[in-house]
Amino acid sequence: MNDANMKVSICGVELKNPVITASGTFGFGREYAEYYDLSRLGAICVKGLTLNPRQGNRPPRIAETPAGILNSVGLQNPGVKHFIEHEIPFLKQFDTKIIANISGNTIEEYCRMAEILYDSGVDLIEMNISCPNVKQGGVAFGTKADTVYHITQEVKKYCRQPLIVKLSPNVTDIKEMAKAAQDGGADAVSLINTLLGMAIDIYTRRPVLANNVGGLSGPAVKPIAVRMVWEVASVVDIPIIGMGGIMNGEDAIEFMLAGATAVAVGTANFIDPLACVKVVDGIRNYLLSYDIEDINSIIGKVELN
Amino acid sequence: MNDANMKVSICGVELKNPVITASGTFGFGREYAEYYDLSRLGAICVKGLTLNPRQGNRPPRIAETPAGILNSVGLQNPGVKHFIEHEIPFLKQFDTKIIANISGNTIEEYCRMAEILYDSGVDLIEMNISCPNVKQGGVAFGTKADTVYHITQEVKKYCRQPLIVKLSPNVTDIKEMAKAAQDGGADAVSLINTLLGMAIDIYTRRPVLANNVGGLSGPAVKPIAVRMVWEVASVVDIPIIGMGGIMNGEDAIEFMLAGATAVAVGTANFIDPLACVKVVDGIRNYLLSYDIEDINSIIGKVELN
Amino acid sequence: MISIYKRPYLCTIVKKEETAPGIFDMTIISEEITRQAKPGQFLNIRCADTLSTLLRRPISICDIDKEKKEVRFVFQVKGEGTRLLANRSLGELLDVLGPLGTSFTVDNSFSRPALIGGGIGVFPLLFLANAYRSSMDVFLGFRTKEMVVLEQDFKRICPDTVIATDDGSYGVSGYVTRLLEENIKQGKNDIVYACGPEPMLKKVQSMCSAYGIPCQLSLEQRMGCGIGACLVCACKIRTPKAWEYKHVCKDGPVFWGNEVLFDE
Amino acid sequence: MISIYKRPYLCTIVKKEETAPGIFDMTIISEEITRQAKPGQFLNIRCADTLSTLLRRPISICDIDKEKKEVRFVFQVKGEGTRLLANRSLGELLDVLGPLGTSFTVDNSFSRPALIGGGIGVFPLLFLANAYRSSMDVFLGFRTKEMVVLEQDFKRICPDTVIATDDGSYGVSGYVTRLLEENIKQGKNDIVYACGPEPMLKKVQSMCSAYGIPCQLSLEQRMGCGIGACLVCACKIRTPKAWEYKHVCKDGPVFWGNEVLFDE
Ligand SMILES: Cc1cc2nc3c(=O)[nH]c(=O)nc-3n(C[C@H](O)[C@H](O)[C@H](O)COP(=O)(O)OP(=O)(O)OC[C@H]3O[C@@H](n4cnc5c(N)ncnc54)[C@H](O)[C@@H]3O)c2cc1C
Ligand SMILES: Cc1cc2nc3c(=O)[nH]c(=O)nc-3n(C[C@H](O)[C@H](O)[C@H](O)COP(=O)(O)OP(=O)(O)OC[C@H]3O[C@@H](n4cnc5c(N)ncnc54)[C@H](O)[C@@H]3O)c2cc1C
Ligand SMILES: Cc1cc2nc3c(=O)[nH]c(=O)nc-3n(C[C@H](O)[C@H](O)[C@H](O)COP(=O)(O)O)c2cc1C
Ligand SMILES: Cc1cc2nc3c(=O)[nH]c(=O)nc-3n(C[C@H](O)[C@H](O)[C@H](O)COP(=O)(O)O)c2cc1C
Ligand code: FES
Ligand code: FES
Repeated sequence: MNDANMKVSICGVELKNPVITASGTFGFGREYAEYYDLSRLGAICVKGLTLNPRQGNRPPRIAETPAGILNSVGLQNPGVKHFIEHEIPFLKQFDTKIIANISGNTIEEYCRMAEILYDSGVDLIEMNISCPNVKQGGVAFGTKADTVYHITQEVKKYCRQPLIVKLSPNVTDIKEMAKAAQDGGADAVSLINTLLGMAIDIYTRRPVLANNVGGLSGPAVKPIAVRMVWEVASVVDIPIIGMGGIMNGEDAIEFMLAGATAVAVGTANFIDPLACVKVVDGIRNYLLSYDIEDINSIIGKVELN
Repeated sequence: MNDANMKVSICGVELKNPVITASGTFGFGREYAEYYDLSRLGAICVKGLTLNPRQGNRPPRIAETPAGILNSVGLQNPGVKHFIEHEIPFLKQFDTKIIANISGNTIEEYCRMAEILYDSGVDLIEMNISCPNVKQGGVAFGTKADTVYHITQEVKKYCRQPLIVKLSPNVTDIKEMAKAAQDGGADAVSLINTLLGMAIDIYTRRPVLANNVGGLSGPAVKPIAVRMVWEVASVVDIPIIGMGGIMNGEDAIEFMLAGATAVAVGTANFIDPLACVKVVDGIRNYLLSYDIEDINSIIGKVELN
Repeated sequence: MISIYKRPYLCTIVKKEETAPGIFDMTIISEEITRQAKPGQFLNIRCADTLSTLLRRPISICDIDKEKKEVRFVFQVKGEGTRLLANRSLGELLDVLGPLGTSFTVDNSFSRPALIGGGIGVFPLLFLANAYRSSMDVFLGFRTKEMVVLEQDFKRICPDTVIATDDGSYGVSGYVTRLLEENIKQGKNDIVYACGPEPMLKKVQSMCSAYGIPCQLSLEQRMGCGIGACLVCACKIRTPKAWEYKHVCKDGPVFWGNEVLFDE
Repeated sequence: MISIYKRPYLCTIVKKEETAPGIFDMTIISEEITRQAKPGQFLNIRCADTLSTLLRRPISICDIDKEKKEVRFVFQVKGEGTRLLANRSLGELLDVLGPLGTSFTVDNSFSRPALIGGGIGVFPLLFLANAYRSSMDVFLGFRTKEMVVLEQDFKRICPDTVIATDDGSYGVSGYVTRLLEENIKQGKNDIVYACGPEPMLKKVQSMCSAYGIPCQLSLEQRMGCGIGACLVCACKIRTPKAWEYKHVCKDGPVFWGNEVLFDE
């Protein structure tokens, strides 16, 4: 076999390959554009946006943990309007899809942002209802099924683009949240956001993060993320974007077998700025060596024991 | 300083040091007794017991994940009566405390086991309401606050020994579960049990575990466990036994600063059979090098930023 | 109570050679292990001090030299753990737990044992062959010619060692079990020792049972502790009425053929 | 659009020496890095290919040799990452991202710069000292005598380099900031470059502001990506009205003293 079809479709938006940058780990793409042609990506999901600019939390904002990191950036960003004016034109140079990741303190804020993004040219909107690093709202939206349903339904009204709901893993039953998102009208779900964690410096006796707690990501969380993707795949019909600890093509395939239509790569970008394109290449290699003509044929194809 | 006080007390039961073996990782102590004198341990928490013998799940029962492992033993054990007859006499040779870890499919089973253990000579009972590896009951008991309250209240009626409730981390709000346990009459809580996870072999396209999913433990989960211990410490007055990824004395201190009165060491035993005693030594070294006379003086003493 | 405790040993690596593609032949020094080891037992090796491979890896003892205090083992690079092990350098210290598990029953009253191994299953048989003073039959199966290892080692002990390759590129063509069958059909052997992939073990088990010859099988299973405490390495062992889960690391890896129950 | 992309370089380690207890002086080969590097910039180094230390570690460029294509850096073993880096062997390939960040402003129209460094902060100053043709003052502070490093390197460039130790066991006793103060009180320097622990930087900042001398400070912060994308390495930078979070890895590590806002 010479080549395999890598195209996947997320609610009508075709991605040239299933690899997306995970929100908050890729800025607005500018830095990584110095390392490779961003057109090689399936889509770019940008840093989490809020209605108004935010400074984020005090530093230190990162702690290293076994096979993972904790972060407490706290959504530092220049606001959605600045994004539209200054970042979208830059991103539009590349032949890839743009996903705006939005966060709010109130449902109204989310709706307002969806409205503002209406004519912005972004291809998809990812609604982050699961950021553990902001005090008001934030994670709370993502941990109760009725709230997930309600916010999805409201925000959907203002969306021109397909709406992806990003789920929090800090819940008893992720299936319920995914179903609520689907019932509320979500076009896709993405998971997982970070798990709430803490690291204490035993010499200073203080938490390493100025914010005391932060979100855990990286390889450490992969088994939890794969399990959740698999669980969600069993209860929803909408596409799933899987993420959490993906470091290479094999990891991406694991998520796709579990039921993800596309995958996002986050923490890996910090270790290797070329991580995303290496994941693309790794997926292709897997397909070629197993004579799989179309990547879509493996989605959700894990065979249970 | 020449020595430091390492004694801690869990609801009136004095442990010579805060290090306990995590249930299910230490069998009934026989194997590790070939590696060191079990009297060096604060307490031995034995393999999870059920009313009747159980064969457990099909193998493979273990998968390695980044900085962690997934297990799906499924509570293989000879039953509580066999334990009392054949294992307690062995354990009683050692100058340490014995903790019986019990699991059931129904509240009645838990109560029956507490009754059977009444005169058994075990020092503490740990009620596992959080094992993700059994189909009926199991994790379900540990994920709803009212059920936690109810089962604790019932089982407590039959307990002669102090009752430790072992909490599941697979919940939205661990504080609620801990409060429910305390309100139900628990004398202590222990956390965390394993996080539900999955690993897929992308070459066979099957889950690595015959049981498809399993419980994640080891260093990978430590930041989550520390965060949960810290959260629980802020809402309950009863002692906390902290665990999840403890590999050395430093890790143990981290849990104690977060609020744990004692700690349990699980997965580390597999990597180094001497892990528990090394944790004891590591704790002592820390105390000595920082001139801390009494370990109790550091419990919960993390200073927030 | 026990006065001398077991412990993991830190053993210097003194030999390392890639004897076939991805197959490494390694020797470490350990007086304690050579003193205790019996054929069929295994080591549980911490391949590297890293979180990437948390667990130890079970590897059979391939041979020992009591005088030189040398413990030899041979392993195939399969995943990350064995890859890291293969990268270790001479002179480095390897963290080894063992010898662990049950051993093959070495009984010189058997008139002619047959040893049959497939792939990585041939490695522990060398130690067993060395333990027998009697004459014996040795059947070793490999995938293809370039994967053949330890041939000379076995031939020194048993000159008639027969090598088979699945693809016929070396020695006899086909599965080794066929060779064993011819032998036991003719009543040549009164005990069979087998180590290798499960299909091979099943075949040996059923053949030996058909011809009424005792056999010992060395099983494999994913392990946690390696010493019998965590109960993850379960295998089905017959009981008078049905079966129960025993554990490969402590009750095994060597079991009598008639005890073992394979899943379909 | 950009045609030549940046990438992490795999650089051979050609020198490694422990020049003080726990302080390693390492040299790697990289034509690309020597070509691009400016004083004050740093490298983001993958200390080892392991999950135990997932993140890269920021380490300043201490010096470069364009002809030999050598990049030198000096680091103190602090935790697991630097421990693993110190364990790397000559001839091995190191995965290095860089040069990263802003650099010190080298302007030979300054009549006499002062360079002041404390502890691990002295390392990047060597590259800076090398970049100046003018005469200068160099003040280096160390905890104690045995931690003094790079003395000869600095003295080759600036013979009057003054060493101070906190405990007085070598050179001048006390903090280096006192030495700098005497100097600038006398109007000797027209620019100050500082790198070291935060209390030292604060002191330099307030002194320079008091005496109306421009200064550049090299900041430190825990990093994720090292290239400006993850926004974790925040530091407070003054704006006309208040302040905003800029990022040490991209907007820094070198900032003008009057821009930087330290927390109390
Ligand atoms: C008693 C016993 C003796 C063995 N003797 C030898 C020997 O002499 N030479 C040799 O080459 N191999 C031997 N094996 C197999 C060897 O243990 C595995 O090939 C090795 O563990 C693979 O590790 P890895 O990190 O390279 O592979 P990975 O697939 O990355 O390992 C992932 C996990 O699965 C486990 N695992 C994978 N394959 C096996 C397997 N076949 N058996 C048990 N666990 C496995 C690993 O230990 C690890 O925990 C033996 C296995 C057992 C149980
Ligand atoms: C721009 C810059 C330049 C530096 N230059 C040098 C140098 O030339 N020589 C030198 O010895 N050190 C230098 N440091 C400090 C060096 O980065 C840390 O000592 C190192 O990261 C510690 O890693 P570790 O794994 O040994 O320690 P650990 O404490 O185990 O590290 C845990 C985590 O915290 C981070 N961390 C810990 N201390 C620091 C610190 N002081 N600054 C930033 N991150 C930290 C680590 O990078 C890692 O992510 C520099 C730091 C920065 C920001
Ligand atoms: C530094 C950092 C910042 C993040 N910021 C955001 C964000 O703004 N919005 C969001 O939805 N997720 C954010 N995330 C979560 C990631 O998008 C992703 O869900 C998570 O990191 C798991 O993937 P990974 O393990 O590949 O990193 C952030 C993660 C990190 C590490
Ligand atoms: C193989 C294995 C078996 C376990 N069996 C039990 C059990 O029977 N009862 C129980 O309460 N917890 C059980 N656990 C959970 C541990 O007691 C502990 O809560 C968890 O492993 C986290 O600690 P660790 O990271 O130190 O291993 C088991 C864990 C492992 C790894
Ligand atoms: S590996 Fe732990 S019991 Fe066998
Ligand atoms: S480290 Fe990522 S922005 Fe500075």
